[in-house]
Amino acid sequence: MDTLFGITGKDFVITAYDSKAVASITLMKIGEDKSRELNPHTLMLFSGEPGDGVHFSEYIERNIKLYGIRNGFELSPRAVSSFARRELADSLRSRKPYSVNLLIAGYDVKTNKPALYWLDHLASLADVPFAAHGYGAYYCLSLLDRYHREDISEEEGIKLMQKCIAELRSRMILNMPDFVAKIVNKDGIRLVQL
Amino acid sequence: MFSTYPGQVVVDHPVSVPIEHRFDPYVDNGGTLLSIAGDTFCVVAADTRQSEGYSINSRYVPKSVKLSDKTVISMGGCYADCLTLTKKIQQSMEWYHHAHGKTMSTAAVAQMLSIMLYQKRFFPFYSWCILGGLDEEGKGAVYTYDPVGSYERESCRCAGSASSLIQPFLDNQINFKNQETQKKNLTLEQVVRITKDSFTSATERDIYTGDYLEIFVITSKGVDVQRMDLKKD
Amino acid sequence: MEYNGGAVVAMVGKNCVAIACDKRLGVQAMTISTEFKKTFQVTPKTYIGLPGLATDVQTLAEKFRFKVNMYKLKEEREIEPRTLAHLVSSTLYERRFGPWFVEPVVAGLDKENRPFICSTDLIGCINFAKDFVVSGTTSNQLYGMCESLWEPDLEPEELFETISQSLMNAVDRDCLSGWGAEVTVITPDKVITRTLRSRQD
Amino acid sequence: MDTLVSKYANSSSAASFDNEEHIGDSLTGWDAANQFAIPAFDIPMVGNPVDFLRAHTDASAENRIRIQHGTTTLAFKFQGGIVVAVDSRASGGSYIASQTVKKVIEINPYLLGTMAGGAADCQYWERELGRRCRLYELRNKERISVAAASKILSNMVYDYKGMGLSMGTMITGWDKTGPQLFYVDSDGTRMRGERFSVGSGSTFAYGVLDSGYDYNLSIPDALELGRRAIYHATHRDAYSGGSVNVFHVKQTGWEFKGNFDVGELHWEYQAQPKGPIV
Repeated sequence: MDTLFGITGKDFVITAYDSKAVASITLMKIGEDKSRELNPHTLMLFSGEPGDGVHFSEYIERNIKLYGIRNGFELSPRAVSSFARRELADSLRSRKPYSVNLLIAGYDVKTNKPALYWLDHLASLADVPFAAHGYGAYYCLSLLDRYHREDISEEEGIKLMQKCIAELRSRMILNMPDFVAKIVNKDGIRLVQL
Repeated sequence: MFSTYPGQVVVDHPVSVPIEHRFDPYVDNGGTLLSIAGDTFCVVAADTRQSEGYSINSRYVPKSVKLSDKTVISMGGCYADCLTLTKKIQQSMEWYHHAHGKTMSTAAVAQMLSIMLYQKRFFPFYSWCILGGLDEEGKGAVYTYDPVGSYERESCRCAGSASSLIQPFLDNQINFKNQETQKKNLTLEQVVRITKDSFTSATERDIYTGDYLEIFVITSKGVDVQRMDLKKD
Repeated sequence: MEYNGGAVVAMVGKNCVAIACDKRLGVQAMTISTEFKKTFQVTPKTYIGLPGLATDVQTLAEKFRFKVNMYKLKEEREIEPRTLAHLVSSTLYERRFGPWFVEPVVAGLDKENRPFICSTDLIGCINFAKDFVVSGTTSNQLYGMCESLWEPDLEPEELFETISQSLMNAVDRDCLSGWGAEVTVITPDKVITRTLRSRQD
Repeated sequence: MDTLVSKYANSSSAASFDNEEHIGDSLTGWDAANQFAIPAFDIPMVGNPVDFLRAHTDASAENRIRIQHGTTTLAFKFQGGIVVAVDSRASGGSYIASQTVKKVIEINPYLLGTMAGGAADCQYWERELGRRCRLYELRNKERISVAAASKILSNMVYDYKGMGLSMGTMITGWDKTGPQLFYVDSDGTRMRGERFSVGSGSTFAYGVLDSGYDYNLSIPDALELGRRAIYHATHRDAYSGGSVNVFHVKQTGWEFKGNFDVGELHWEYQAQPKGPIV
């Protein structure tokens, strides 16, 4: 089961995902990208049913990009999350629902605020200061409750993320290989070394 | 009936068991009971309706039994199990009396009941028990049980079919939960009034509760019983 | 209903109504958010409460907002609470064989400022009430509390106290609801919304 | 100890009970030690009693016997002994049956047991353990070791494996060898350890516990870590809550360090600064 993390700070969101691609009991690959850039300031992380994540997030990505091209401005993270939620909710009651858990991390360039949205496979949307998907949530949400503040700096955010991953490595029975971390802030999306 | 001890689960001769389709020895006879401990008294109350599914077997079947001048037991759930259990308690208390020349204290009955319930861990009594009484110091004591004998001393507790309706009200009125006022000791009159209020309210919404309310008041003077009408619909 | 948890209650007072909800969003045992509100303003004097499966809560909130806006454009007036109740009912019944997992509560004042409350089940059977309605995972506890604390002709402040005590003590006996509450009291001249500080476990 | 060993090493043969009988005879009259030496349980007269119990405690049963569940408990060793912290909620389904359960069972002044899983199972067997530990003391004129006590518990419940008992407990205490901590459950697992958390909220407690743990913590810091870990678990886990009970196990025995209502604790912690992310 994949693990996703997202933590908001003063003026950024830091996200991380484990880069494992698994088929049945076999580890197929390390270094799989489980995120998509929806627009310059919005990043989507996905986990869940293999295949569904990629297809759903790319479908959302193309539609958000199309909106940007047509209208000449980008959708806010809030609008993106609302659109993604509705698409997922409609698919839930279709013949073949997507089974994906999502985190949408963004930076709203109009209000200059970071935003993080948690979406589960039933399309329940929650606006949260930090979030996790997968078994990792069971170990790290309490840890984040303990140490997270609204005004943490990027440096502290990276430290907090490292703390979460260290906890997973020490407690989860599954092998936890490399995590990939990305930060979203006013300058856009960038990879960071943990 | 055969018993086991560690390492021996099966009797040494084969047991012939008739072909069984489904052994379901339980029925829920409904009803609600509660007990509240005060400073120098204890109140045990229960409605007297006995029902099975949507029909009422009887409008007056008391759920509470006086065990001694200091102890009252109240039980809900499967009435047959409750009867058996009450008898077992009474019998053990009598033996205790003969063996030791004194009446069993409330705390001792409480511990005994826990063991009796646990004795049937693999074939539980389908019963919710609340034991109310006075402790050695004369203070009110309420002991509550789950069907297999885990028990706890509390200040008030409601069990049975309308327990989820009454319990939050007791938290609020007896333990002053979510209130600014500090917890204070209530008088007997206040406790009896709250008891009556909770049952009249519960009777409105729970079909298994109603007919009559029987309130046992345990004080140092002994056990006093009051009856009150509840709705009969 | 049990998947995400949640509770909603509405009460009638003297020329006023109140509606309250808890704020938990959980995934079974795990609490995800404590800022998940389940009551929504529909018109200046009507609220709808939607406890149930969180995804359907959000979808229906959007759907009702759309339908009410269309109604307003077409009729050039605000929707009456009673009309809204029937709109809710027929919307739910449309999905008779694949229902939305939500049990809505409607509370509001009509055009003569008469209080109106009702609840429906998940396929739209309306239950009109003159005193109070409850819904969600905490309904038993709420029935007990409301039945004991509610009385006729409560003034707005008294109504606020009654509904708050009912909700807080009820959710304190339910694992799946709580983590804060929001209470809205609707009177003819104003709507007061307050957030309650309650147990966080 | 020999009597116990012989009894439990070979309890299925009738001969092993002779020792017990003998002790009983040497005393005058009624002897509780003898009378209750072998717990006996009623078994339903059906082909498969295990299935019977399962059918009636299952969530789908018509007349369901709800056995209380749900918990967060933890215990860890540090330089000053052992900290034990637990929540106090008992839930049957999603209904909160009690917010004031005592989940630390005081076996004797030197031994503590925690309670997770079936409340009755833990209470009964740890009480039985307390009785046996007392008998051991009387027979051997010295206190039982934590290792032996936990082994007795483990052996007792292992006899009933597969019959539906549910117990996850930590046995802690201070004996000749110093502070000791054991995890014992109804599957028969028994292990010595440094740091355990058991129950539905245990993962949340581990998160806080692991990140703040250090063997050299001072006593107040260690007690605070235990309390804090339980509080965070009650916040995130629906089936844990009520209040936090904290105990400290020292050379002189255990000491109760207080009961803290989570309802107030939350706002206390909210008002405090969170401290640095180390």
